[in-house]
Amino acid sequence: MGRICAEFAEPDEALAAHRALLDEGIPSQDIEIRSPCPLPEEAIPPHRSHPMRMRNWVRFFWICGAIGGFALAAGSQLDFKIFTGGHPLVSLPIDVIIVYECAMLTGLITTLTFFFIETRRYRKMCPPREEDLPVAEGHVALVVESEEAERAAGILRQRGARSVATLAFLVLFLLAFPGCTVRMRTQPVIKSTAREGVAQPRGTVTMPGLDERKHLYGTVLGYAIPEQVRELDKKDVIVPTAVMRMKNPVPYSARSVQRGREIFGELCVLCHGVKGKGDGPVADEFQPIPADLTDPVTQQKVDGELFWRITIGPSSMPSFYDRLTAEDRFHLVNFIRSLTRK
Amino acid sequence: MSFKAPDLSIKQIYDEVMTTVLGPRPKMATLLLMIILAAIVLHGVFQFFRQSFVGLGVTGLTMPVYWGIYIATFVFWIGVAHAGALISAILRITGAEWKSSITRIAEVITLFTLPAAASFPFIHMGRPGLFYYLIPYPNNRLIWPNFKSPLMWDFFAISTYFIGSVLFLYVTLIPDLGTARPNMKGWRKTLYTILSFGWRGTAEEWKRVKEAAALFSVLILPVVISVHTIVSWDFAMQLVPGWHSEVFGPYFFVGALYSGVAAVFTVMTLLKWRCGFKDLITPIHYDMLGRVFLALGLAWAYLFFNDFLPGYYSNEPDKMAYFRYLAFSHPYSVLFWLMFLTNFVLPIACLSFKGFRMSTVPMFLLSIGVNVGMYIERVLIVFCGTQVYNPLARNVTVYVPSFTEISIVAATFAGVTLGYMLFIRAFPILPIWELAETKIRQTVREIAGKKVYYFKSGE
Amino acid sequence: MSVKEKEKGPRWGMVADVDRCTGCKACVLACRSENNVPVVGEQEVNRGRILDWIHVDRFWKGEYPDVTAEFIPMLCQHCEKAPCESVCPVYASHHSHDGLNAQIYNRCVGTRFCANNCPYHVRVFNFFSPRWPQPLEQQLNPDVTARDTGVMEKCTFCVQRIRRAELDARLRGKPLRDGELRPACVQSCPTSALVFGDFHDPHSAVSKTARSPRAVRVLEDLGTEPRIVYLKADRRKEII
Amino acid sequence: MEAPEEILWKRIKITALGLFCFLVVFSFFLPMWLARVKAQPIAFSHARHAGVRQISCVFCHTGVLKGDMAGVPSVKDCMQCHQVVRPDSPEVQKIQEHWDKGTPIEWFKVYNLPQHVHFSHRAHVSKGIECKTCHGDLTHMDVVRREVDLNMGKCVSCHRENKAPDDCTICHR
Repeated sequence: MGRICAEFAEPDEALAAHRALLDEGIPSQDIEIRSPCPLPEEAIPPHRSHPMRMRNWVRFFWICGAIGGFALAAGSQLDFKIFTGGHPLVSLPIDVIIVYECAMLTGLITTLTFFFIETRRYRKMCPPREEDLPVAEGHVALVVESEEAERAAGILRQRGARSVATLAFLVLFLLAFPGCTVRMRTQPVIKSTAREGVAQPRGTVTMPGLDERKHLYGTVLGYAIPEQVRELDKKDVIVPTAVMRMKNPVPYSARSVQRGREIFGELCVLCHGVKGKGDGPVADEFQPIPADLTDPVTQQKVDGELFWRITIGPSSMPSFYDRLTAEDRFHLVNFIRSLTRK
Repeated sequence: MSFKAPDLSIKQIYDEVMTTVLGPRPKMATLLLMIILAAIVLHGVFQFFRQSFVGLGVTGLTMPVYWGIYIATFVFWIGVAHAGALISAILRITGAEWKSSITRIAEVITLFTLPAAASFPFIHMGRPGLFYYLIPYPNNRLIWPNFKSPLMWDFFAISTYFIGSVLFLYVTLIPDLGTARPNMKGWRKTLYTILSFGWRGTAEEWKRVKEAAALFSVLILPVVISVHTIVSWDFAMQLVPGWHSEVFGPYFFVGALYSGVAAVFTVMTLLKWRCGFKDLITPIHYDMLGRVFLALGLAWAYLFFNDFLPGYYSNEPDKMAYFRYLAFSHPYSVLFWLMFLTNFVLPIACLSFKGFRMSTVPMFLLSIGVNVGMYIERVLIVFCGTQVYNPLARNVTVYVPSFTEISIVAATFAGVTLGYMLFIRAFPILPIWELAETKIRQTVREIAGKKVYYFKSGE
Repeated sequence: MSVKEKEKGPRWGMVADVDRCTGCKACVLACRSENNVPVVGEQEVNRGRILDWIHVDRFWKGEYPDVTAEFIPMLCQHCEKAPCESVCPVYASHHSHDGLNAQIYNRCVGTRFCANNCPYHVRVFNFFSPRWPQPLEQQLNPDVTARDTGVMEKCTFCVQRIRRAELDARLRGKPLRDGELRPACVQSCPTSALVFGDFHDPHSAVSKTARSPRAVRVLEDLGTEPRIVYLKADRRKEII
Repeated sequence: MEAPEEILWKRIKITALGLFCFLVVFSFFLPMWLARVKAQPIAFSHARHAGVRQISCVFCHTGVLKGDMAGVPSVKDCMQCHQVVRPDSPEVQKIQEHWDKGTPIEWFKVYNLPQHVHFSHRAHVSKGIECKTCHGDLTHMDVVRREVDLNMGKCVSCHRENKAPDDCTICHR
């Protein structure tokens, strides 16, 4: 099997040579014409005739594009139902525009895709070679690939044998959407509303913040200097007489006990245990160990003293003066009473 | 005078077209011009970044005028970009044989002006870094863009048109790249090898490339109409008296074709002078395209009149205020009447003479005049629509573009010119295969002692 | 928006009594401090780039010497069929479920389409990044996003107050009472010219006052169905 | 000796591969690196406190039930217990230092919402949404990782599942 290529300056000469080859009995399938412009089709018998279906594919994908466009427009509007300007959620007159553009875009891309597919259908995906060429300088060439190439070469002027190639199509641009997660976080918004952006006076420690304070989570002290805090954390419990005499302002009731139980569940249970026995999950870390609330020693204390102990925290117990309102602390007192009452 | 293909062999056509690519190194003056253009572009880019970091306050935009020269230039560039579609699609569909010298010139105008146009919405945005919010893709925010917004239609229309016209240009460029590839050296060889996609020029491939070109022509023509209609809808959909007009769609479209053809004339003439396509771009081309030019000019004038008449006739106060502002208020009346002169009076008066149409220099000047006029028209529409007095708006100042805006606009002009200059150096600017095909299909017959040229139908 | 959709929740609205407005601009200041509206400075205001979500328009009536001024507080009208909403490509401007004309700043890309399409000219644009000199940043309302450059903003009917009140009411288990919820401008109006409430509730203060024969809406013939009702004795006058 | 066309093909392949790697780095690893969790100043173990010792979240993050912010415990809150509990451990010594100097501990905030998102812990916790829905199961984490990616899609889909309002103004104001 030999391959030869002959070049001609003018299309007329090439067509004449082509006719001469056919007259000499070389089948038309073996001759390929390479020209720099389309030659009249009736002058050349088909080299290899493959049906051209580009048009039908474009019609098909045009319709697909229209459907896709509608799905995109209507689907996205139904996905996140956002109303604008008094229009219905899916308004056909408006979506028609998107449908139209999508259909056209698909049609255009399909045309190019099938142009490539159809011109390249019978070639391997291999590197382009020197031989995969039309002929230089606008010449017209006849490429003959046949058993009788030698004889054809005799008829034409002899040239070297050549072959074909193509390239892979790079569709990498789809990957070019950079991570959109991060962009939202670093969006330029003034940081003044940020918690950490609010400057803290020197030598102070943070106290419950604005929101907590607003919702009466504790005494409003603002920023506290550590020494003051430490003074409040006195370990010698000297209960003021006023407090000792104080009567429980929250009457003992099921509701009060319930509220106390809630607070107990959040803050106290980890030391004092579910039953108040002083056997919570972290109880063994504290020295002295947490008090058994059901113990008569505790229960005999008056309401005021219990309240005060919760407030300032005796020995190893933390103070809750800023964590609980006075009312909540009395709820707790009621809850402690309920431990033995039932 | 009927059209006659240039009297050249295929080889000669090839040589003449490829002079721009394979010819001698550009002269110092050309290089200097390129450097200056590149400097203007870089300055524009710098100004854009400055604007996006500092804020849009660096522009001259003030309260009632939220859309300024950026949008005006955007509309202008979109209009010029219509040249490609008009010449390649309409003329291809109608089988006008004289198109072959002009098609690619026009398509390349689209190739560069459309990105220039598409960049303006981003430049105009307050937060250009977030442009991806406009792209409809499944995202982790679970929210989509609003398809009810004319800007989304713009996004779809412009991207469709851009993709379509680039593919169109590329498909018709493939055969020429393939033809020229064996003669190339260096980086051009690499480029041509990759882009020509293994083109060989067999009869099969020719059949397909012609089919693809026909399909592209049919598909891109309606897209082109939709593009400028949608751009006009950006204005027409709004409750601004000067903009809320039903005739804006066709008015903008015809205006776009008008400025597009004017741009083709400008580029064509420059190519003829600088690159020496003396045999390929002839006065006949000027005459033929000049007729199209004239028709478009008249159509534009008709639609301009149509926009104005109903408001005037019915004494609609808002519209009348707008037109009075346009035609008689101080900063804009000069521009308005200049536009009237260069867009309507001069072209209609001159183009109806064949002698004028066939002469290069006057046509060149006229085409520049029309483009200036069309630019002014866009500027007037965009500026005056919101600037016109409205008791609810708090008008304080008249909008004047700032230095930043002007330098960014200038950068796109420089960028388009630079891009075109580089394209000419890199690729054949005239379609070799179409010229050769015209030549082959041409038949001569003598009737009554006169040579008559006619063409066998392509398909 | 369908009728069914409308039935669901409250439809917040406002009544502005023009005859009671004295033009003191307390509402402007209250709005400024509630909503972190930046001060742009003298130079920018001279260029027409003033930032305010509510402003008081002044119109002169009569011939000299019998001249009287008429004040009309202008703020976002929260139109039922708002022209600004449809044109936003990213839903930054849209209709919320309770009929507010919402503006989402972080979604806004700054095309300024909505500002062009607003017939009331109440949308304002951040031309520069607002600067808060050192101690002033501490007065910013943490419930409202501070806007950066390139973002459209406008009156939201103090949506942060509405949402917080709704949340409080939900956790409390009792519905919101009429008059319990007031935007900053309404709260600060010394002559009670502004009333805020739920139009959906026929017994609310706004519904009652809106039935007054003096009631009129701005640019009603555009079909935007604004949600702010102005009360004005002389209805034939200039704008309204 | 390779043919020049094959060298070209090879170059194209290498370029494509390089481009691919570049895109992978910029679209995947760069965001990951930017959103990384930095080291905490003190090796506090949630697994120890919330896991083994079963201390409820509310004990330290006091704002959860009452306010929008959950809050990070102050130095004082730590010292309340750690004056007594393991005061000799090196990590507790660090807290002691802060306590003595009166300086706050600069914790690294792991779950950081953007400034334009308004989230109320109170609204969610009172509706019975568990902490681990958004913060992951912290009872097994010595060092807190960002186990749940809090993006808008996560919020929106959860709101839809639980029939909560998905209006934009619920979070963005």
